This record gives sequence, C-alpha cells and structure tokens, in this order.
Amino acid sequence: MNTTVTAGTAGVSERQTATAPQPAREDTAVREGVTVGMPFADDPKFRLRNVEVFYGVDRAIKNISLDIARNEVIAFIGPSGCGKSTFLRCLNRMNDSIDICRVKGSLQLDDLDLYDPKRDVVELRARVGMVFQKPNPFPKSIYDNVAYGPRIHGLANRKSDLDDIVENSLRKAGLWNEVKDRLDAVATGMSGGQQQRLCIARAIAVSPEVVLMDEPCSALDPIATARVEELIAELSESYTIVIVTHSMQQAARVSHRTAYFHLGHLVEVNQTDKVFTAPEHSLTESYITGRFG
Amino acid sequence: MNTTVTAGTAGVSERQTATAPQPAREDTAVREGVTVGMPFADDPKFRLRNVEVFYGVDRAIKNISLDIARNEVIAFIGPSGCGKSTFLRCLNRMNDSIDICRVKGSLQLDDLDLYDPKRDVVELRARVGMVFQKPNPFPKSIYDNVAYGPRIHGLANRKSDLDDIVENSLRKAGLWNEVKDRLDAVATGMSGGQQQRLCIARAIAVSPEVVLMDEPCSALDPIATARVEELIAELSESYTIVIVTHSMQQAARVSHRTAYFHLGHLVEVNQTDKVFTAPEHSLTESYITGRFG
Amino acid sequence: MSDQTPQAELIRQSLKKRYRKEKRFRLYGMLAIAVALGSLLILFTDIISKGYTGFIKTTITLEVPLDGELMYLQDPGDSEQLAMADFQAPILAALQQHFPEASSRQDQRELNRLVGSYAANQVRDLLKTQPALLGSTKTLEFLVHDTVSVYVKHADNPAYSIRLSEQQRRWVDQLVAEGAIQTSFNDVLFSRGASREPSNAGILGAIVGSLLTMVVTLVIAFPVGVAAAVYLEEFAPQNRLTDFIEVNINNLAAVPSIIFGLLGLAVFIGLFGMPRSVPVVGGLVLALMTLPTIIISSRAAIKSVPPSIREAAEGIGASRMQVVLHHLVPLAMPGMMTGSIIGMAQALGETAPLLLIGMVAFIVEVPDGFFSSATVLPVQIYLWASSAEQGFIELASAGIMILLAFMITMNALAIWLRKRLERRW
Amino acid sequence: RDTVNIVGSSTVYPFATVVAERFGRNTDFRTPKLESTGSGGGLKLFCAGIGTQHPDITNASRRMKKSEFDMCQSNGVKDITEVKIGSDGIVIANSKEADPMDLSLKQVFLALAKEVPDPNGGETLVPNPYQKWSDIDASLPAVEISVMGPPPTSGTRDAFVEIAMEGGCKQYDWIAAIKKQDKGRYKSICHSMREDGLFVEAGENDNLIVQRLAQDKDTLGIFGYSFLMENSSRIQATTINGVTPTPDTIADEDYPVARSLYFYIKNAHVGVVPGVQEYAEEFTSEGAWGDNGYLVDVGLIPNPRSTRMDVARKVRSLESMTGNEL
Amino acid sequence: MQTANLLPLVLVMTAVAYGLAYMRSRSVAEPLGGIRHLKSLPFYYAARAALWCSLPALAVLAAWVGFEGRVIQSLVVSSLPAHLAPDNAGEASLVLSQISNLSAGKLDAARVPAEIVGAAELLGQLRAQSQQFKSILVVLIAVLGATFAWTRVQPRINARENVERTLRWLFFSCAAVAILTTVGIVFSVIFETLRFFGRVPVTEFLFGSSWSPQTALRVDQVGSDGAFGMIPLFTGTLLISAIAMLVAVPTGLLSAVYLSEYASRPVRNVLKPMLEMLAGVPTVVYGFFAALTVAPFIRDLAEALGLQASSQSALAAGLVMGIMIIPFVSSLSDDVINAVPKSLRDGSLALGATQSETMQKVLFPAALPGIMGGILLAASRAIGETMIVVMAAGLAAHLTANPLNSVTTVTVQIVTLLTGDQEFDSAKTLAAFALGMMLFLVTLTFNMVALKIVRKYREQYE
Ligand SMILES: Nc1ncnc2c1ncn2[C@@H]1O[C@H](COP(=O)(O)OP(=O)(O)OP(=O)(O)O)[C@@H](O)[C@H]1O
Ligand SMILES: Nc1ncnc2c1ncn2[C@@H]1O[C@H](COP(=O)(O)OP(=O)(O)OP(=O)(O)O)[C@@H](O)[C@H]1O
Ligand SMILES: [Mg+2]
Ligand SMILES: [Mg+2]
Ligand SMILES: O=P([O-])([O-])[O-]
Repeated sequence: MNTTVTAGTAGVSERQTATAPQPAREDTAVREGVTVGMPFADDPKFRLRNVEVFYGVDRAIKNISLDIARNEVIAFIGPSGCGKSTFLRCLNRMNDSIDICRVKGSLQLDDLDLYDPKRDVVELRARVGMVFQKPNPFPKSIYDNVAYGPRIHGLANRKSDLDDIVENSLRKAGLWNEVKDRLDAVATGMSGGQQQRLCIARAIAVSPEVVLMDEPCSALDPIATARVEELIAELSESYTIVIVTHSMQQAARVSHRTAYFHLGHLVEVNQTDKVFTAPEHSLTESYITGRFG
Repeated sequence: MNTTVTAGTAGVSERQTATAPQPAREDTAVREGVTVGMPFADDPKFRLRNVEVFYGVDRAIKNISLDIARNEVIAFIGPSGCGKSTFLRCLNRMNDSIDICRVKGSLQLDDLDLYDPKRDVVELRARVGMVFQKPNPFPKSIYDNVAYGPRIHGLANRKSDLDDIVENSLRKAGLWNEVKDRLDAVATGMSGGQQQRLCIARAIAVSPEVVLMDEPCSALDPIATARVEELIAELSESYTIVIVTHSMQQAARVSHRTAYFHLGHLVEVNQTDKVFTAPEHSLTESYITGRFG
Repeated sequence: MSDQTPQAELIRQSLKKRYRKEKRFRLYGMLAIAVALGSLLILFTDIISKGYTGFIKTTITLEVPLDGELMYLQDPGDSEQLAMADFQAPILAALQQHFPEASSRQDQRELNRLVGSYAANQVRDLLKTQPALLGSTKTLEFLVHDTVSVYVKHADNPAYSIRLSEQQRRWVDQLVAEGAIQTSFNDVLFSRGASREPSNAGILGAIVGSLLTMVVTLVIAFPVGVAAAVYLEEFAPQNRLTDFIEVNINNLAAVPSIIFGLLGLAVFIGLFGMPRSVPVVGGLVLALMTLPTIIISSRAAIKSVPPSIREAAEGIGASRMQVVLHHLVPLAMPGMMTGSIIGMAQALGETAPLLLIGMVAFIVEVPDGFFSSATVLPVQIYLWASSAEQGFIELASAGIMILLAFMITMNALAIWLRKRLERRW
Repeated sequence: RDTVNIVGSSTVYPFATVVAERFGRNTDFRTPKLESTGSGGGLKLFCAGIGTQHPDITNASRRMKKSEFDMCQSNGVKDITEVKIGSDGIVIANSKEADPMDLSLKQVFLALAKEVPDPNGGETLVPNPYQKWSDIDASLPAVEISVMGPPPTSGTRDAFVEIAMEGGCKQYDWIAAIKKQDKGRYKSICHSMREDGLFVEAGENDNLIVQRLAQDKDTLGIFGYSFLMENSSRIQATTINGVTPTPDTIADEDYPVARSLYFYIKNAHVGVVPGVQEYAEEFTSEGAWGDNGYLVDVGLIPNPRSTRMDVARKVRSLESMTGNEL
Repeated sequence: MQTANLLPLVLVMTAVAYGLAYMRSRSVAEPLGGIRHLKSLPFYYAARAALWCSLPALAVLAAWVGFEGRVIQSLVVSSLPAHLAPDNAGEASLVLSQISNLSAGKLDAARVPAEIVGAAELLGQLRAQSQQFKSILVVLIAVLGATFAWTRVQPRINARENVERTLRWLFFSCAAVAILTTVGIVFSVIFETLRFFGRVPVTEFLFGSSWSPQTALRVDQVGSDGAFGMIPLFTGTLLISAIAMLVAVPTGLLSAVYLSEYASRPVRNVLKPMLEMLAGVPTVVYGFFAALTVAPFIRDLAEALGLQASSQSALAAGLVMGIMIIPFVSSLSDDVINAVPKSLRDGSLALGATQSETMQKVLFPAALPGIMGGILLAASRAIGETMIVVMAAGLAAHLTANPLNSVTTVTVQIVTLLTGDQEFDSAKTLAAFALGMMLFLVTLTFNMVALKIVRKYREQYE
C-alpha cells in the first residue's frame, strides 16, 4: 500500500555506510557493526547504538546501531532466529522478564536512557506499547481488556472518560462496530482477527508514542490480516510503529523503511521500495528473491 | 529448483474442471466441491473423493476431491487456517487422535479404503510417514531415534541389519556425515535443522511409500531450510511427497504440483509453474501476488 | 496391493504379536484401576457394613407417673430439693407397670438398667421447666441403655446379647413386641458432644471441633501458601536463599505429620504458652502441615497461566505486582483452590500430630470458640475405636462414614470449583 | 479457667470420663476436660507446676513413683492428695472357640520371658527355648506359644511385668536371691519379655487384640478386665493358678494379676478452679465407686468398703501425701 | 476498650484513612488536570494510608496484648500481703484465675481470703486502666500514621512503589514461614536429642543393630546391650516402604497410563477423583483394615503355603500402605504424562507405533523426571506414615528382610514412646526426639538428592 517515505522519515539520512553504496553483490559475509543503507535519522524517536543482547553466554544481537524516526513504520525482516524479536523487545524492555537476558549498548527514547537503572519500566511501557504474535486478550470482557491500561495508568478520572477512551481505541482499531453491542462479552470468545485487533486497541488505549508489533498477523487468516494491515496504515499517522514480519509482501505493503536482520546482525536498512527493488547487500537480495527463508 | 513435471506426474490429467480454464478473474467466490486446474490423475497413489472433515460441528474441510500421483511432490499452500494441515493429516489418519474430529468421504491409498473401520492404522502409518512442523525428536540418542520405527515394526533381525537401516536413513537424510561419530548423543541436543533432518531420517527408516510434511521448514533458519529442501528433491525420486508450506517460494522450489486451499475449499490444483505464473482462479492469483496472506 | 515391499510384509507379520501386546498392556492398565478401585470398594463396604447401625437409635416409650412422693420432691422450684430428689423412681415405676412381677431389689436394678442414665435427667429437666406437671402422668420417650440398644439392633446375633441377663432379654423382647421399644434415625449422634454412653454419644462436638480447626488452618495456610507461592514464582531472585526455601518446602511436604505434633507441642504450647486441646493450636499445626501442599500446587497453578497473559499485561505497562494481583492470581485461583482443598482434606483426616497437643480429650460440651477445648473427627473415631463397649465400635464406623462424607464433599467441591473457575484460552 | 482439667492414664480414662460426664450433668459445674496421655505422661504434665496452664488432676494406673513425687515438689506442686479408686484386673484370654487354658505364674514367666533358667537344670539362664506350650509343661496343649500384649510404654504392661512375670520369676529361689545382691540384674531377668516374635506387642489398642483373638484361636491376649467383660461372648479368660478373674476374685486378691488405680489432686488448685474437689467427691461417692455404683458397670473393681471410707475421708480433708508412703 | 472491639475500630479507621486519602489524592490531582498527573493511582495513595494507619497500630496492639497480662499480674501480685504473695508465675496465675473466677461468681467468696477479694478489685481497676491506655495509644498511633500518609499524598511521590514493596515483604515473610517451620522443628527436637546423646553414644544409636527400649528402661542395661540401635527401625521402615512402593508404583503407573491413554474423557473425569479418594481415607481406617482384614489373611495364606508368618507382618502393613499411596503415583503421573508435548506422541504414532509402544518407549521415558517426583512424594509419605504401621506392623524391632516377619518403624516408635507412659528424662522418652531428628535429617537429605537428580535429568532432556 504505502511504500513511499512519508514526512516522518524525511529526516532519514545516510551518514555512515562502511560499504560502497553501489553493487556489493560479492559481499555475502557480514561485518559486525556494519549496516548498509540508511540506518540513521536526524532527531530520531529511538537512538540505538552498539546494542548487544546476550542470552546467558549466547550473543543474540551483535552490535547493532539504528535510528527509528518519528511517525515512521519500520519493518524488521529476516529469517527465523535472526534476532528480530529480541531486538524489538529491547525497545520497551520486555526482555527484563527473561532472567538470563542482558542488554548492552546505548538505547535512547527521546534522549531518555531506556536502560537507566533508575528508569521506571512501567512509565516506559506506557509510552511504548506492544502487540504480540499470538493474540493474547485477557480472559475478561472486551471493555475490561481495553480499559485495563487506562485504569492502571490513571488516564481516566470518570467512568465516562473511560468509556470514551475505550470507544475511541476500539474505533481506531476498527473494531467498534463489530463489538459495540457486546462490550461485556468475554474477549477470548472472539475470532482470532478480532482478538488481534482488540490487542491493538488495548495497546493504543494508553496513547503510547510507539507501538511495537511482533508478527501481528502470523496467526491470522487473510481477511483478518488485511484488516490489521489497513489498521497499521491508519495508525502510522499518529504513532511510530515498529513491526516484525515474516512476510516480505507484508513488509512491502505497510512499512516506510525495512531492516534486514541476519544471524544477529543488522545487514541492511533502507527505504522499503529500495530494499525490495534494489537491495544493496547480497544477503538481502538472496532473502527477498526467495533463495532462502 | 525442480519445477518441471517428472515422470511420476505424467498421468495427471484434467478430467473435471467446472469453470472455464481461461481467465476466471471474476470468479472470486469459491463453489463448494469445485476445483479448477488438474486435480485428478490416472492410477493415483491417493484417490480422495468428496472429503469433508468436521471438528465437532465446524466443517474444516469442505467437499474436496483430489488425486495424488505416484512419486510426485505436491505442495499444499494457502493462508493460515484454511485446512491444509487438517487435510494432510487425513492421509495417514493422524486426525484419529483428535477426539472431536470426524472424516467423511472416500479416501483410498492404492485401492485400499483408509477409513475402513477394519483398516489397520499401524500398518497404514508405516506406509505413510509424516514429518511435523516443529522438529520432534524423541529425547533419546540419535541412533535410537532412527532405529525406533524399524525396531517396533520388527524390520531388522540382527543388530547389524538395524545398523544398516540407521546408516542408510541418515545418509538419505544427508545427516550421516554430521552425526556418524556421535550416534549415542541425545538428539534434543542437535540444532533445529539437524533435528528436522533427523525426523525425516526417522520417517524414512521404515521405508514408507509416502511422506507427509507439514511445514517442515518453518521453524528452521535459512541455511537449514536449504538443506531440507535439497533433501526433499532427492527423496522425491523414491517417495510420494505431500508438503504443506507457508512459503510460496518454497512450494515453487520443491514441488511438481501445487494445490491452493482457501477456507476449507480446494480452490485450484495445477502444475507448480502454472500456478505461479498463470493461476486460473482469482483467489489463487491474489494469494500468490501477495494481496493477502 | 501391487507394489508390496518386503518391509510391508515384515510389518504385517509383526502386527499380530504387537496387537496382542497392546491388548495386554491395556488390560494391565484396567487391572491396575480395578485393583485400586476394588480396594476402595472393599474398604467402603467394610466400613458401611460395620457402621450403618451407628445411625440407628433405640428408644423406649413409657407412661411415667410424675408422683412427688415417689421422687421425694414437693417443690420443683427448690434447687435443694431438686438436687436430692430421685428421678429414677418414676421411670422404674413405669417399667414395673409392664412387669409387675419384678419386685425384688435385684429385679429392680436390672429393670433400671434397661434405660440409659440420661433418662433421670430428662425427667428432672422436664419438672424444672414445667413444675406444673408434678403429680400428673406423662408419656415420655427415653433412650434405652446401650446394652439393650445393641441387643435390639443385632437381634439375630447372640454375640451382642451377652451383657443382658436372661430375664432382661425376655423383658426387652416383650417390650419390643409391645412396641414400647422402637428404633429410629439416630439424631442424637448429630446433636450432642461426646459421652461415655454409646447411645448418648454424639459427634457434633467433634464436627464443630473439626470445623473450627479447619477454619484456622484455612485462614492461615491459604493466604500464606498463596503469598509464598507468588513470591517464589514471581519475585524470588535465583539465589541460595530461595533454593534453600525450595528444598525446605519439598522437605516439609515429606516430614511425618507426627513431627509437626512435636513442633506444636514445643513452640505453640511450650514457648507461646497457648492452652492444650484447643482448635487454634490444632489449626496452626495442621496449617504448617498443609502449607507445603498448598505452596507446591499454587506454584504449579501460577506456572500454568500462559506466559502470553503476563506479556500482555507487562506490555501495557503493568508493574510486576499488578500483573500478579490482576492476572496471575485470579487465573491460577482454581488450581490453588484445588490444591488447598486436597491439603485440607488431608488435614481433616489427620490424627497423629493432634495426639501430642492434647486434642485427644473427653469433651462433652460442644466447643463454642477457637479457644475452647475440642477434639476433631478422626480423633473421636480413634477414641471410640479403642473403647471397650460394643456400642462404640459401630459408632466408630459411623464416624468414619461421616468423615468420609466430609472428605468426599470437599473433593467434590474441588472438582466443581475447578470446573467452575477454569478458563480456557 | 473455670473447667477442671484432668490428664493421665488410659486405663483410668473410661472410669474418669463416666464420672466427669455425670458430674457435669448433675451439677452446675462445667464438665471436666479429660485427656488420655498415659500414666507417665499425665504425671509429667501434672508435676510441671501449678497454675492454670497445668492440669488439676492426673489419673494413674500405677502408683506415683518417688522420682515423680520429687519432681512435683521441686516444681512447686507441694500438696498432692492421692486417691486410690479401685482395681483393674489384667487378664489373659483366648477365643471362646479354643479350649480354655489354665496357667500358673511360673508358666506365664517361662512362656514369655526373654531368658529363662536352663530347662536342663542348673542356675544358668538360656534364651527362651520354649516354642510350644507343651514344651513348658506336658499338660499344656501342643500349640505354638503366641501371645499379644500391650507395649512397654503402657501402664498395663508395667503392671503385668511386675506382678505376673516377676511373680513367676521369683519362684526360682536362686533368682530371688539375686535381688538382694544386684537389684538391676534381678529386674532385667524378671522383667524382660521375649522378643523372638512369640510375644507380640500390639500397640495401645485393646480392641484390636480382642478382635485378633476372635480370629485366631491359638493366640492369647493380655488386656484389662473391662475388655473381657464387654466381649465375653467371643473370648474367655485363662485361669491363673486355677482362679478365674471375676470382680470378686479380683477384689479379694485371689486372682493374682490385679493392680490398683489412682488419681492425684493438686491441692493448690482446689478453691481456684471451680469443681476440683467436688469432682473428686463425686468420684468417691458410694453411688459411683460403691459395690453397686455405676463405675462397676463399666468394669471397675471396687476397693473393700473400709478402704473406700478411708480414701473418701482423705478426699474431703484433702490430706496431702508426704512422699514417705511411696 | 476490649481488644475484640479495638480490632474492628482499627479496621474502621483504616477504611476511613483509605477513603480520605483516596479523596485527597483526587482533589490534589484536580487542579493538575486529572489523576494521570499523579505519580501513582489514587488507589495506591489510599492503600498506603491504610497501611500506615493499620500496621503500626496493630503492631503496638499486639505488643501491648502480649505484655499487659504479665505486667498487670506482677502489679496485682505485688499488692498482696507477704503471706499470700505467690513465689512463682504458676502461683500467680492461680491467684489471678482465682480472682477472676471469684468475680465471675464461680467461686464461693466465703472460701477465699479477704485480701484476695481486695486484689480482685485492684485487678479490675488495673485491667480497666490498661484497656484505656491501650485504646488511647492505639487510636493515637493509627491517627498519626494516617495523618503522616495524608501529608504524603503528593503528586510527585510514588505511592505504588511503597505499597508494592510492603506487599513484597509480606509475600517474602510468607515464603519464609517454610524456613521458620524447619527451624521450629529442629528447635523442638534438638534439646532432647542432645540430652539423649548425653546418655547414649551417637555411634551406638546410629550403628547399633538392636532396638529394645523396654530393657533399656533398666539403668544397668543402657548401652551395654545396644538397646538403642536405630538400624532395625530404619530397615523396618525401608522394608515396609519398599513393599508399599512395590504395590503403589506399578498399580499407580499403569492406572495413570490407562487414564491418560485409553480412558475416554468422561471416564477419566470420574475415575481420577475416585482414585484420589484412596489418599483421602483417614489412615486410622487403613490401620484397622490392615490389622483385622489383611494381616490374618496373609497369615492364613502363608500357612497354607507352608510358610511361617507373623500375625503382624510387614507385608500386611506395606500392602495397605501401598494402596493408600496409589493416587500419589497415579494422579501425578497422569498429569505429567499429559504434559509431555503432543508432538512426541504424534511423532511416534505417525511412525506406526501402537499406543502401548508409544507409551512405553516415548512418553514414559520423557515423563520420567516428573514421574520420579510423584514417586518420591509417595515414598516420603510411606516413610512418614504412622497410623497404619502402629496398628498393623507391630513394635518388635526385628532386623530382617523377610516381609512375613513383623518389623517396626521409626514413626511407630516415636508415637508409642511419646504417647505411652513417659517417664521423666528417661532415655526412652528422649529417644523419640532423637528418632524424630534422624527422620527429619533423612527426609531432608532424601529431598536434596532427589532435587539434584530431577534437575539434572531435566536438563539432559530439555
Ligand atoms: N528466552 C531465550 N533464551 C535463550 N535464547 C533465546 C531466547 N529467546 C530467543 N533466543 C535465541 O535468540 C536468537 C534470536 O531469537 P529471536 O526470537 O529474536 O529470533 P526471531 O528473529 O524473532 O525469530 P522468529 O522469526 O522465529 O520469531 C535465537 O537464536 C534464539 O534461539
Ligand atoms: N484440534 C482442533 N479442534 C478444533 N478445530 C481445529 C483443530 N485443529 C484445527 N482446527 C480448525 O480447523 C481449521 C483448519 O485448521 P488447520 O490447522 O488445518 O489450518 P492450516 O491451514 O494448517 O493453518 P496453518 O497454516 O496455520 O497451519 C481452522 O479453522 C482451525 O481453527
Ligand atoms: Mg520472533
Ligand atoms: Mg497447519
Ligand atoms: O495409660 P496407662 O494406664 O497404660 O498408663
């Protein structure tokens, strides 16, 4: 759908590319810490530098530096196990809950250090929402699902405020018409696609600045997937969105920029149309032409 | 890789197509029981007619008829939840283990009725092997994993016979060189790709006539995936292979014929190159061009 | 079958044997279940056949002349007189109406022993509350003496007649024939505390004692167990201290219950100076005993909540404690409750530790609070089972049936709760 | 505290509970609370001190020992009134389906002792060689010796050992002579029960023994008289030295294996905990422990009348023990 | 005010503090533009106020109640004239009891000395004063606490942190109860155990092969005879437990297999709780069953086969105990077998294995660590079980491996030694504590080893 770079990504610049920009076809090896394309941006939302993530002694993310611009949709692609989810989960410190996981490097959200020990993850996560691969609504009513975030963050003073928030979020998630008559029904009784949209509604109900999505459509059927993709396009007007996907078509349809990961390295980042039409790195090319994955 | 129809599928003929073979672009609706393309074959290995599968009252497979030829590789593709796995699992009656699952219609393997109440599933499954999405080696040694089938079926009289079978199977699965020195190591300690190839070795150790594979590569990284695809190409010389996949590239790479499923219907079956270059049904086209899925 | 491989042939050959094995294996499974259920059945029939008579009481209906002279009682309002009066006399007189020939002192003694010792008190209480009845004749129903009761209930078994004389048996036979002695449902069993007379003995005291004890156990063990489980699952850092706690909990689950009795004796009674024989102490000891069971099952329940729920809540910005209190605990509740109920059922049937903290006591009054002396069901059963009187043996079996009924109710409750609260995702 | 607390012997427990129940029913006092802790356990609790957390009365199926009395004294339990309430016969019994037995104390000793004098003569001890009753005396039946009895922790066992075993044992003069030189050795000879399985310790549950006897007619059992009385349809008493245990023979001390039962009052608690003395008085009233009293119904063998009057007077005056009588 | 009334009062005050703090936090938030500008939700400010109001007040109340009795007692007692003054705590409690029974009219005033009657009045007075002070103090502290919390309802203060930290401490202390219990157990047996070892050498106890507390009663026998050797007790325990496990493990496992593999859902839902009832039957019942039904039967059977059997055989006790612990094995194994990933089952079935082959060769080995856990639990139960063995196994400490013989177990000895006729400080009474200590240590080692093994096993397969 939207493959042109919008205003939000206008600031993306190419400050550092260690490889020659032109045909690097022979470059099938990856050099650590080196990313081809345009990994950096002026005044980014996220400024990530030399990020490394360890599971115990295994290094799952190997010295990645990346900027994520305001109001852009960036897609992470790459074969299984390459570290897309791991990297994504650093952005709202969801990795904290994995005991053996350690994160190194500098990660900043609007000049705030994410991994500052004094940082309150609760506040951080209210600003950086997340949607998961498998729809995971709470086994509560639809209303309570959406209202949960605003409630714990004290976003509504009155019941009517809360009602408004719930309605707005469900509207934005394109779910309002389908569920407005059964807000009290248990959310787990909805179809998979509806559940996933509910999860999105739940995430945006706390008005986050960023929404992280980890393969949000991989458990959905094609019709549901289409709805969610539409939704992402709409949301991109007000939120910064980072989406992990297995489907290159999906990346092509929804994102402005695409980042290709390979075995823990960030190999290439570029405008989405560029990645899919003229990838700079040979690995990226192999991947998008279906030579593997 | 191999997208031409080999000898094995020479008999595939187009006996029944209810829709006009040429541009059916407007036909976005599916008619039940109607499959475009070439669903039938002469002297097929599997002869499946009017198959319906119910989970409780839900009809997951809606009146599908299909022939699978000897020694062909047929790929099932389609969006999530369309019934690919369900249909595949009818072919060796793995659905038996799901209490609420009922199968209707006529399913024949070499003139034998699969769902004949007197039919022996043990024997059937020895003839129709299966490989699953997630590698599922037994928590035993590599040797014992492969020897498991031959042992229970009493295929080897002597230890040396068994050794031979194990070696042959591992060789066929392209794993022999990697593991020959550590046959006693626990299989769960291997990498994902090795595990999956071990599962294939395990399946072919009982010399089945057919091997069913349900998304055998979706949990593997690109390198491992490539190995498994090579293996499938080699195996196709001696076995009939039915493979479910999410990746159209993969279907294109490994199969002779491709079947496109949509919400429980079998929409189109055709030579693989035909499906990917000139799909007859509009839904198939939408799917392969990435308009959804 | 055009292309049968040699393997297929081999497989076909092996099949028969394998199916035989399969059948045999299945049969073993059924046998094992049969053995287990058979034992249960034997146990139950054994208990029921021995104990059903415990639910029957035997009463005698007499025309009692409430004659003041007979009783040496002029004024029922005078407590002095009331204390000295002979309330057995009118009952004897009523019996003598049936058997005028019984007049010797020996005969009178034997006649008196046909009714239970509560009969005289019954007459006294009647006159105390209704003094106006003095002088009239009233039809009253008394519990018979326990030897008579046993004899009547087991009329066909001579072993039960041994405590009655030849003559008493004749009398009883006659009274039964006249319809004066009758059997009915034993409501006494459910309305009184302990007694030394089997026919007057009730289990209410023990039931109330058990309930009080269980309340203490539940109120302590459940919250503490759940909190401990939550801490260990959710907050505990992986270090030696928590490892030690873990080993400790597993170990406590295996410590013989009698040792908890020692603990109760030394700590609660010895150190804290709590009284003996009270439900609070019993409840505390049993709470410590059931705690490991509750912790272990609660941890399992928390573990079984899908991680996706935790992720979802954390992804929205819920704090650890909020995740726990808003999601994990409510969702794990069915599992926690099942574990607790099973632990409680075990505590309900426990005897050994209570022997050491003085709950093996003869207590007539039904306990009225957590600090009043009490026994519990299994102890009452144990006490009855070790009494000499034949009447107590059947009461013991009846008590076992009641205890089992409680147990089954609790287990059924566990299953119902599990069904009721279980959520699927 | 306003309820009398009583602890002690499991043998006295059935009698004490009857009294307690009647006492509670017929007076305005609350029904005393009774715990069955065994004689020793009861005395231990009783002698632990005075104060509301300690019991007021303890029952015992044997007399208080000097060491126990001293312990009481040192813990401030100074004034204790001893109440001897009657006797309990210890019977040896078997199933009614078997032939009744008659044994002498000496035969009992020979059948049950761990070591016995060498049957071949001489003043030496050998491990008990007797396997059948007929090995001891040809007149006895030729069946395996098999006797079930109380465990060493019960007062009944103590009494049985002291009266029956020692009674048979000291009939050997040379053993009796040892008593003067080495009391410990004498006791260990006379008091040790055999441990080779022919004597079975059955735990503190006499009903269990009774039921086992009914099932197994070659086994003898040792227990209190009241259990015999209650189960006389199924079991019969062995006569000892030709005497059958009956209330009369026991009271007259014709039947040799009987012991006295006691309870002890903590005088410091009288007038503090309501009902202590009143309970004791009820126990020692003629209607309770007299020849026709209700305790006889549950198997108490009354003291002779003169003893009863003497004890009843002590209860009324709360006469303390001096310690010298023990 | 009575403690019984004070508690509800504190509760009410807590509720009020909660409500006030809640309202205040909202009104503080109002000018800022809503509660979103508070650091924490109003609920947390309120909860913090409630904690501040109740916890210190309750702590003071508990301390007061703990000490007031003793203080009043000593005051009353010191008021008594010398000749009535009690010399120790026991007498003091008697006097107090007398006084309170007197005032309750349960004692005849004529029978007590006049000074006591006077003291009764003093007691009443003191109690009233104490009540007054207590009430005032507690209320004051509650108010102070609440006020403090009230002043701290400020938008920049993170109340949630506070409340959650308190809760976490609470949770931790609950987890620590397990440790306290262990400490309590050790504490309650250690002194007696040490005294026991003062009389009987440790080596004697640990390695002696003869257990006979009856002979050891006699002073001269102690030690000389090896009468306190615990070996026969532990072998007896082992023998009986082994028999029980021989019954329970196969039966339980096969039942579990049947339940998880062959039985249909509804059948399983009925059968499983029925089997679980076996564990719920009071052990006294099993004891009677073993002693009266099973033991004679075994004896008769053995005799019919020409074998010597004791009327109290280890076999009888073991069999019945085995039946009792079947559900521990069956239920846990069933759960564990069900928890084996379905993929393994499918993998085996797809190869053409029959259900029994799948079970025996795949599921079972995979579930083994969990099954071992269940078996260990059952074994612990068997070792610790008391009532069945008390009734059915006997007290004779034979060092034998013959199941037809009678043996005794550690728990039986503890119970009989402790509930029987105890003597002051006799080695035999103390021996019970030493046995308890040993048993505790044994189960502890057992569990630690088991944990190690299970963990290792698990790592290997996951
Ligand atoms: N909790 C964990 N503990 C240990 N290793 C982990 C954990 N989670 C992920 N890994 C490892 O980290 C690497 C990256 O995993 P990650 O899940 O980020 O990949 P991914 O790109 O999201 O793959 P997929 O497309 O399959 O989701 C993998 O090698 C994986 O095995
Ligand atoms: N065990 C089951 N019980 C009930 N319904 C089921 C079960 N398994 C599958 N279904 C339903 O049957 C339909 C087809 O499922 P199936 O797993 O065959 O789809 P699929 O094409 O293999 O999808 P995927 O690509 O996600 O594997 C789905 O709607 C699914 O919800
Ligand atoms: Mg991922
Ligand atoms: Mg599938
Ligand atoms: O309880 P005893 O009478 O045996 O001491």
